[in-house]
Amino acid sequence: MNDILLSVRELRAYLGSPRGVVKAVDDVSFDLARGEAIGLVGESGSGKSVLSRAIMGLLPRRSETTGSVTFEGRELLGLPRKAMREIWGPRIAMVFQDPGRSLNPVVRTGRQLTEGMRRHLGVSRSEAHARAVKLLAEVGVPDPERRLRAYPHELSGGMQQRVMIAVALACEPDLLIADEPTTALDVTVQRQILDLLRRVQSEHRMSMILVSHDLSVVAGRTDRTAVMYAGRLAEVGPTRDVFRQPRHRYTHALLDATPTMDHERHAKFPLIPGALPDPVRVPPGCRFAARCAHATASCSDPGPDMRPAGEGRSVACSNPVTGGELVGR
Amino acid sequence: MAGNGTAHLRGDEALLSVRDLVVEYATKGGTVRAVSGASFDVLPGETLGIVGESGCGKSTAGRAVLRLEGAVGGEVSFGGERIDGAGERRMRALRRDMQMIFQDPVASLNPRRNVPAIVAEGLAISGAPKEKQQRAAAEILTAVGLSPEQLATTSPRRLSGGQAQRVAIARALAVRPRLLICDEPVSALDVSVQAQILNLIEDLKTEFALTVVFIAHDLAVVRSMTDHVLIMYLGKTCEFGDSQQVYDHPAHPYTRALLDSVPLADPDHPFRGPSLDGELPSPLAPPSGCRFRTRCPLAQPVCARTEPEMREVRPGQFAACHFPDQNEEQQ
Amino acid sequence: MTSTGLLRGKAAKKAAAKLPVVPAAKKTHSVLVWLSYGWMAAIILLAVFAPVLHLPSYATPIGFPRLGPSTDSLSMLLGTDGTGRSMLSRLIYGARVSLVVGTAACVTTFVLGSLLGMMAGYFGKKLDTGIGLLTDVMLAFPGLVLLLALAATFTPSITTLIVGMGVMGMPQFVRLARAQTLSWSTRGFVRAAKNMGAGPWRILFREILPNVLPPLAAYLPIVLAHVIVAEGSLSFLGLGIPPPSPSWGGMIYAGKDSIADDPHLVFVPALAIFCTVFALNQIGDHLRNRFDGDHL
Amino acid sequence: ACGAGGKVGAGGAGPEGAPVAGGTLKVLEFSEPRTLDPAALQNTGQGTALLGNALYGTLMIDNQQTGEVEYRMATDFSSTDGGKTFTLELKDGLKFSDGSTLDAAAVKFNWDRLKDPTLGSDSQPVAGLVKSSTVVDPTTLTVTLGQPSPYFAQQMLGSAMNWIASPAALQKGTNAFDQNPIGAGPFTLQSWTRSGSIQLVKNPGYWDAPRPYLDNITITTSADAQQRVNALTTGQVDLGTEVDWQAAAKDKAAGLQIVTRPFGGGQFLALNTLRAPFDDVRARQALSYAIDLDALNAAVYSGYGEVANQLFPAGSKFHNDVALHTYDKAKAQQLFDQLAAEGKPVSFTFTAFPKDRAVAEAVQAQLSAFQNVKVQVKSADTAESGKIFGAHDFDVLVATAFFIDPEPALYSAFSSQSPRNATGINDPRLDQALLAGRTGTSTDQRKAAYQTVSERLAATVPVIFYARPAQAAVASSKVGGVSMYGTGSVLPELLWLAK
Amino acid sequence: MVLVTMVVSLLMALTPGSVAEAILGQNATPENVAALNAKLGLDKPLWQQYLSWLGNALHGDLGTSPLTGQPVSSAIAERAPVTVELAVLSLVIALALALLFAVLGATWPRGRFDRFLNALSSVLLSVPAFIAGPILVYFLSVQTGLFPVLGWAPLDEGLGANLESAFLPALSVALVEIASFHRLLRADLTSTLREEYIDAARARGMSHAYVLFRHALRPSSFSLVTIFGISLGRMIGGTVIVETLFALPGLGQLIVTSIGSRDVIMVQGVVAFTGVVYVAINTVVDLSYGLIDPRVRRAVTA
Ligand SMILES: Nc1ncnc2c1ncn2[C@@H]1O[C@H](COP(=O)(O)OP(=O)(O)OP(=O)(O)O)[C@@H](O)[C@H]1O
Ligand SMILES: Nc1ncnc2c1ncn2[C@@H]1O[C@H](COP(=O)(O)OP(=O)(O)OP(=O)(O)O)[C@@H](O)[C@H]1O
Ligand SMILES: [Mg+2]
Ligand SMILES: [Mg+2]
Repeated sequence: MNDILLSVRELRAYLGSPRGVVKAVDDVSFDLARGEAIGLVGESGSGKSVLSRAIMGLLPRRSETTGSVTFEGRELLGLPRKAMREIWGPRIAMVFQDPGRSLNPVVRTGRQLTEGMRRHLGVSRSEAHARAVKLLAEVGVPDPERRLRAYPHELSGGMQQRVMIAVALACEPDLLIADEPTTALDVTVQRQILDLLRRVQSEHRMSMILVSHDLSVVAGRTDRTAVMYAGRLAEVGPTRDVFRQPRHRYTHALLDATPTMDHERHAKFPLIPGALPDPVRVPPGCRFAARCAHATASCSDPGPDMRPAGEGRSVACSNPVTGGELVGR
Repeated sequence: MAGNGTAHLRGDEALLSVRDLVVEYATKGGTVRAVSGASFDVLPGETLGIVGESGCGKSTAGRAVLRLEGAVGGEVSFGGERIDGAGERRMRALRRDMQMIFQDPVASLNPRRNVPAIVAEGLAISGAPKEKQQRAAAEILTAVGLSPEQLATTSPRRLSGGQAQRVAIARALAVRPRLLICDEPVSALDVSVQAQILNLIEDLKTEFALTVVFIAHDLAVVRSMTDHVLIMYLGKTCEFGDSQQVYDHPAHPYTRALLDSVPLADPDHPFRGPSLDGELPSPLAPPSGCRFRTRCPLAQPVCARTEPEMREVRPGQFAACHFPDQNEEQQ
Repeated sequence: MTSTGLLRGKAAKKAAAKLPVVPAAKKTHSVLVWLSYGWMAAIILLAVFAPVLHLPSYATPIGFPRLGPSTDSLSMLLGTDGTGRSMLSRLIYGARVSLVVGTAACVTTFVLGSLLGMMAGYFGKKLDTGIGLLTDVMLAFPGLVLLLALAATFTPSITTLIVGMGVMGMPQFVRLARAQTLSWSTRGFVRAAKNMGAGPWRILFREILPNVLPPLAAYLPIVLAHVIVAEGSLSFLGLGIPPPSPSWGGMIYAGKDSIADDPHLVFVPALAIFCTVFALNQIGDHLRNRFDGDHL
Repeated sequence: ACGAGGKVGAGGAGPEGAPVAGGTLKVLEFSEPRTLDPAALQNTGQGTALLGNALYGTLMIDNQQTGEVEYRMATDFSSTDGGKTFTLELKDGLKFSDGSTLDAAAVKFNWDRLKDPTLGSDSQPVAGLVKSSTVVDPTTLTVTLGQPSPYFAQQMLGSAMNWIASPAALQKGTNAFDQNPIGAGPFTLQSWTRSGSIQLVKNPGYWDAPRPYLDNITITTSADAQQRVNALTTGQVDLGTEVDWQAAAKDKAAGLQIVTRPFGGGQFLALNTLRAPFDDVRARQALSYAIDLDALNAAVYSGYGEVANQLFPAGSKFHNDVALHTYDKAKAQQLFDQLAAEGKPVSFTFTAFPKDRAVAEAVQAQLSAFQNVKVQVKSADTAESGKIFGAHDFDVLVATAFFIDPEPALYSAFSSQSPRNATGINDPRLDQALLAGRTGTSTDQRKAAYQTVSERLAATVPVIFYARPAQAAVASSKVGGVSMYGTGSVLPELLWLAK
Repeated sequence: MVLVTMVVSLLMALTPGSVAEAILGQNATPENVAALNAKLGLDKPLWQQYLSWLGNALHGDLGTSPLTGQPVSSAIAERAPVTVELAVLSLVIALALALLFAVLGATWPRGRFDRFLNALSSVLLSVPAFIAGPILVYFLSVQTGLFPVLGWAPLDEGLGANLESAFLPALSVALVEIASFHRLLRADLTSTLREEYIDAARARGMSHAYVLFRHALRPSSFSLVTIFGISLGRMIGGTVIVETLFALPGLGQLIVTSIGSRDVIMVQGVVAFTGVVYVAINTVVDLSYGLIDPRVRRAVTA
């Protein structure tokens, strides 16, 4: 199914802030096929949210984007708001990080769930209601009739996130962008939501961008994984390959630093020294160079390009990890 | 599960001992029993982990020990001294021995004061001279890996999460406590920063001869940071024991379910076991008997009637469950 | 499944790559801000140095009443008022009264109101109920009666005006401060301070106060404007500052019947009030941005 | 039907032709009565004269032009013994609006009642002149005065004594009376919303048919000068009383009719002669010299006021040339300095009731140009008048004494025997002249007496007259029959509206 | 409430002058004043007067004004509708305009229009009602004759006439309120528009107006409702200046004239009445928090 749904090319999204221009997303390119799930991982502040919002076209007022985002062959960047409103909902939908904050506390869940349907599908009130009941049942909300009349605060966090997913699914979008959908939730609920997302994604033959800072979340739920660092993609590839054989030094270090169940008691955790570069003044070349043990002069000047590295894989690293170094894992 | 009992307490040598602690909050919907009869103790020099889902009362228990939350019942002893009834004055002195790092590091720093002032607050309250305060603040900031000069004029709002957490640790250590309660010290942080902070806590623990209570919900972190672990559910204790033993052979179905839900960074084995159904019941109306029974795959009628007590299932491992062995068998 | 070759080398595209240009933050208001500082500085300086400015007395007529503004002489610059006194001189001397009354009443309101509100918010329980009752009583109480009583018992003067208006504005601040304190006192750092062994007063003043003050201070320009204007309304009831001392509010009031015939009697002081209010707002916004800017 | 009105003068004219019946007249008054009790109504233009006339009618009036007494409900009120006793004769068959009879007993009841000081009636000093009265028959009442006063008829018709209310209604208590006031006037009360409006309807049983011409009168109240002008000029009301010169000038400019009478006396600054600094005549003179009445007029009335420099206006039969006031800055300063040198500096408080604030401020402004004189302005409420008037607790305040016939206004204001002598002036020659003016039986006698009064006032300066009163009725050109008696008391039964 | 009236009577006692003097006017010699006081029962000690008033007031009898002889309760009943209508009308006007301003401003925040509106509200803030009133009268009545200059047309003269007579006074009061309403609402609205749920609603493809009115407005109206309540309470106490200017038979005029003539009984009655109204308004405001935000509702009902 080599059917490209979304294609992002050299996308740059710069935001104005009191301290200067934040280069939150800087030259990002990737493709997403129909029915495919891609995981977007990276540390906090690496630009995952800005990237998702740039694709949506929901960036803050003082911002500018260049490059291109084509959805089904149609350029989304620069599309007027009016046209975007036809895409938001029935074509692309988004699930936000914190369900508590992305549901309007003063509007009943029923209305929030049905307003999109009524606008985009033009269905009647009662039909929208019926569909909403079905949707809630599908995302595993018990007693949907009652929940539709409830206000968001009357639901638990997990239920809220299920409702948010139902809202996103309401108009049967082709692409679902889930920005850290489980970060605010408990492990047990996170597990449920992740299972749910994967299920609806494959059942509806939807494409999905699953954003998370937790590598483990992405690992079992996506077909491909993109690792992001300081506004750039470090590496893109099939999930299995990226986790089994990380090529980029950053991916490697990140996997290393992730605590595992079999870590020895009271032993030191492997570190990534240093911190993310200041997004206002990003260094030239590879942005990870300053924290990388394997950096060379060429990393900063001219710096690595995104290069294909095997089947469906590309890496932007001058000194990529080779197979033999992966013993520790 | 979720039962009570004190069988797992280890007697007099404990530095901190908590018995049948009950904490309630009056809320709009009624009274929430955030902690209802939990007991635990910490031996000097050890690290005790407290694990559980959000809202199970971990933070509340930690705060109640420090008397930052009025406990409704139970006994708290520190170094052999009963402190649940201690006067305000005695408590102020005791607080210098028991310090807490709060869940949200950024929120626990006053945005309108500068970092050195925040760190020196404890000394300032005890009336130390200005000069000494400054020196001590600088020292301790260096110890947690921050540069005192650079931070001298910085408002906490401009700190990154990791820096804020370091400042919070520095503030707690500035008064040289014996016991440090860390409430989810890394849950707001990125993996790379998380590792730095965890290593720092390990280092400081040795350097300052600390006894640590480590509250977290990240099971992987708890396993490697702690000696003993206490699993909580809806304000009650479920399981207690050596952390590695508990992880390897969970006796309580809840412990098991928790471990099964942890996502693994493995594309082929995303989880260790099956998913746990249902959600945390409302703390306003907890289920009768064993509080976990509504989600427990092993639940029997007896679970709804009788609340299980903590009992030893294996040497040094205690669980509050009517069928701990079945759990084991299933595995 | 995907699209390998599509990701072309960056070098090849580098020359063509168009970088987004984020428009610089609008600075347009900075001119206004400086004008505002200038205006306030001018008003305060003029008010302070009024006696050495060789202005005609604000109490003595210099010409025919209700002459329009003219450029003939400095003292006639803004014309004459209803009794033939120099508007310019009255405006400048009026600034003294208006600013002194305004600031002092604001400060009184602010200090007392915030203090009570913070205590109510922090200590809660009985104290809160008590202070709540007090503010309700004050809100329900006709301020007019209070002012009348004050004016009648002590003869109207700047002090009674300040006390009266200060007390009348208090309930609002009590409420605001209480709400702010309630929200701040559940913050982590308050708990942390408690954990450090800090007593309630220390927490109130060291931890909560610095956070409660800025949002409250943002209301000050509005309150100041209200006070300056209200002082004029009081002239309506004979409670204003006694003549011949001028005040802006009083001047507006005195000229109110001549709006159609001699508009300058009203518009000159009204403009002064407006400029001051506007300037104070701008300055308030500016200061807030400056100190909290990095927080946004 | 227009009198002289100072610089404002007479305005446009009313409609031509004979009166037409019907219509609702909208009237704007200056102030609202406390209650409808005639005792609480003031029979002046500034007061609530129109309302009193409408509800209670008039016993008699004085001719707007000649000043002669004309009888209305009374047929005669004269004295044969030089003003010691008077006999009131009433028309036959006068009926109150509830059908009861208006007889001599009712008149006696009303007049006796007015003497009660606790009623707070403005007319109490006039009513107090009556020592006793006797009902001779249902239409005859004899009245004995405490002191002969040949011109008592002119005095009483300008007071509430001219209004007779039903004794039975009055006895029911204020609240009941206010809801249903019973008089024998041309109109009766329909409704009264306090501070809102008073609705009057034609009294079908009015004795002087076919009057009144109007079906209804609506009275509203506003004390705001500019708003009164606005309401009149926009035609929202048809008739208003005006007490402010500047407002009257604006009305005139808008082409409205201005009806007034040639009043004597006027507004003055009353100087308290009972205490320092104005117990010293030089201080009073200094103040008088210091004040520029034209400037005061310019400040207070925008120059539209009529300055009162003589006690009687040019056309009055009592007119004399004595100047009450001379403006002389140098003399004023000299006196101020002299007094200061003696350790009696002229430093005083101007007690200003709300309506007088502009005057007070203007005086203060003028005096600020002098050395050795200090003025403070203090606001006062009418509720403090007991202390202020009763206990003479003031230095300077604004008061008025204006009249068509100088009796009793001048006596009441300046005689040492009068309880209403605010300034406390006690000058035997002035007293004597005032008494002569009161008891004099011929115009010449009286004119001579008032010449002396003028001279004494100029010499002793208890008050500084600064302007004639603005007591005008202002009406749109549709309103016919605007005429007044007494001190600006408009007669509602004569009013009519052109179609 | 008791406290309020007590303080009022105390303060009134402190002020010089008395109702007797007001009635007597220039006849107010000490003997006459004493005689009248005796007649009116005002010669008793203050606390006795107050207690007997209070006792009657608790039984619903607010007494009778010694000045006008009118029962206080009927005086209030006569005036209150005017003031209430005026207050409500002016607040509705202020609210509508402030809403318009804030919504327009929040649609293009920091834009030219927003800044213009901010400046405008600064202007309004510095224009007191006693100036706004005459200016409005000049343009809307004298020049164009659209509205009456003064006076009050009660409802029984027809709604049209009634609203016409109430409009100008209401507008003059509203102008100042607009400024504070606008400021509050704008601030709250801009912060609400930054909330994630607004983005979430936009991401569902809902139109700007829909998002603004359906999603943003309600959560932004907390401070507004509070201030609204306070303003309403304050206005019920009397819109003195406007009532005087436009000659409206409202409570404000009543209390001012009563204070001016030291009619303590009337003042106490009015104050007690406005106090009760104030408490009622507060209750309604508290209840309306629940309407605005269901999260609060539980607290109210539980
Ligand atoms: N509205 C904004 N204005 C200015 N800078 C912003 C804004 N939003 C985000 N940024 C900056 O853009 C960069 C990328 O932020 P982004 O939110 O995309 O990170 P993220 O990867 O989603 O992090 P997290 O895991 O914390 O959600 C950060 O440096 C952030 O500070
Ligand atoms: N201040 C409070 N008022 C009312 N209820 C509270 C308060 N703080 C906590 N609770 C309730 O008490 C229970 C336990 O809360 P606590 O914060 O101790 O949980 P926790 O285990 O620390 O959760 P988390 O992992 O989210 O930090 C929860 O149900 C919570 O809703
Ligand atoms: Mg994000
Ligand atoms: Mg917690």
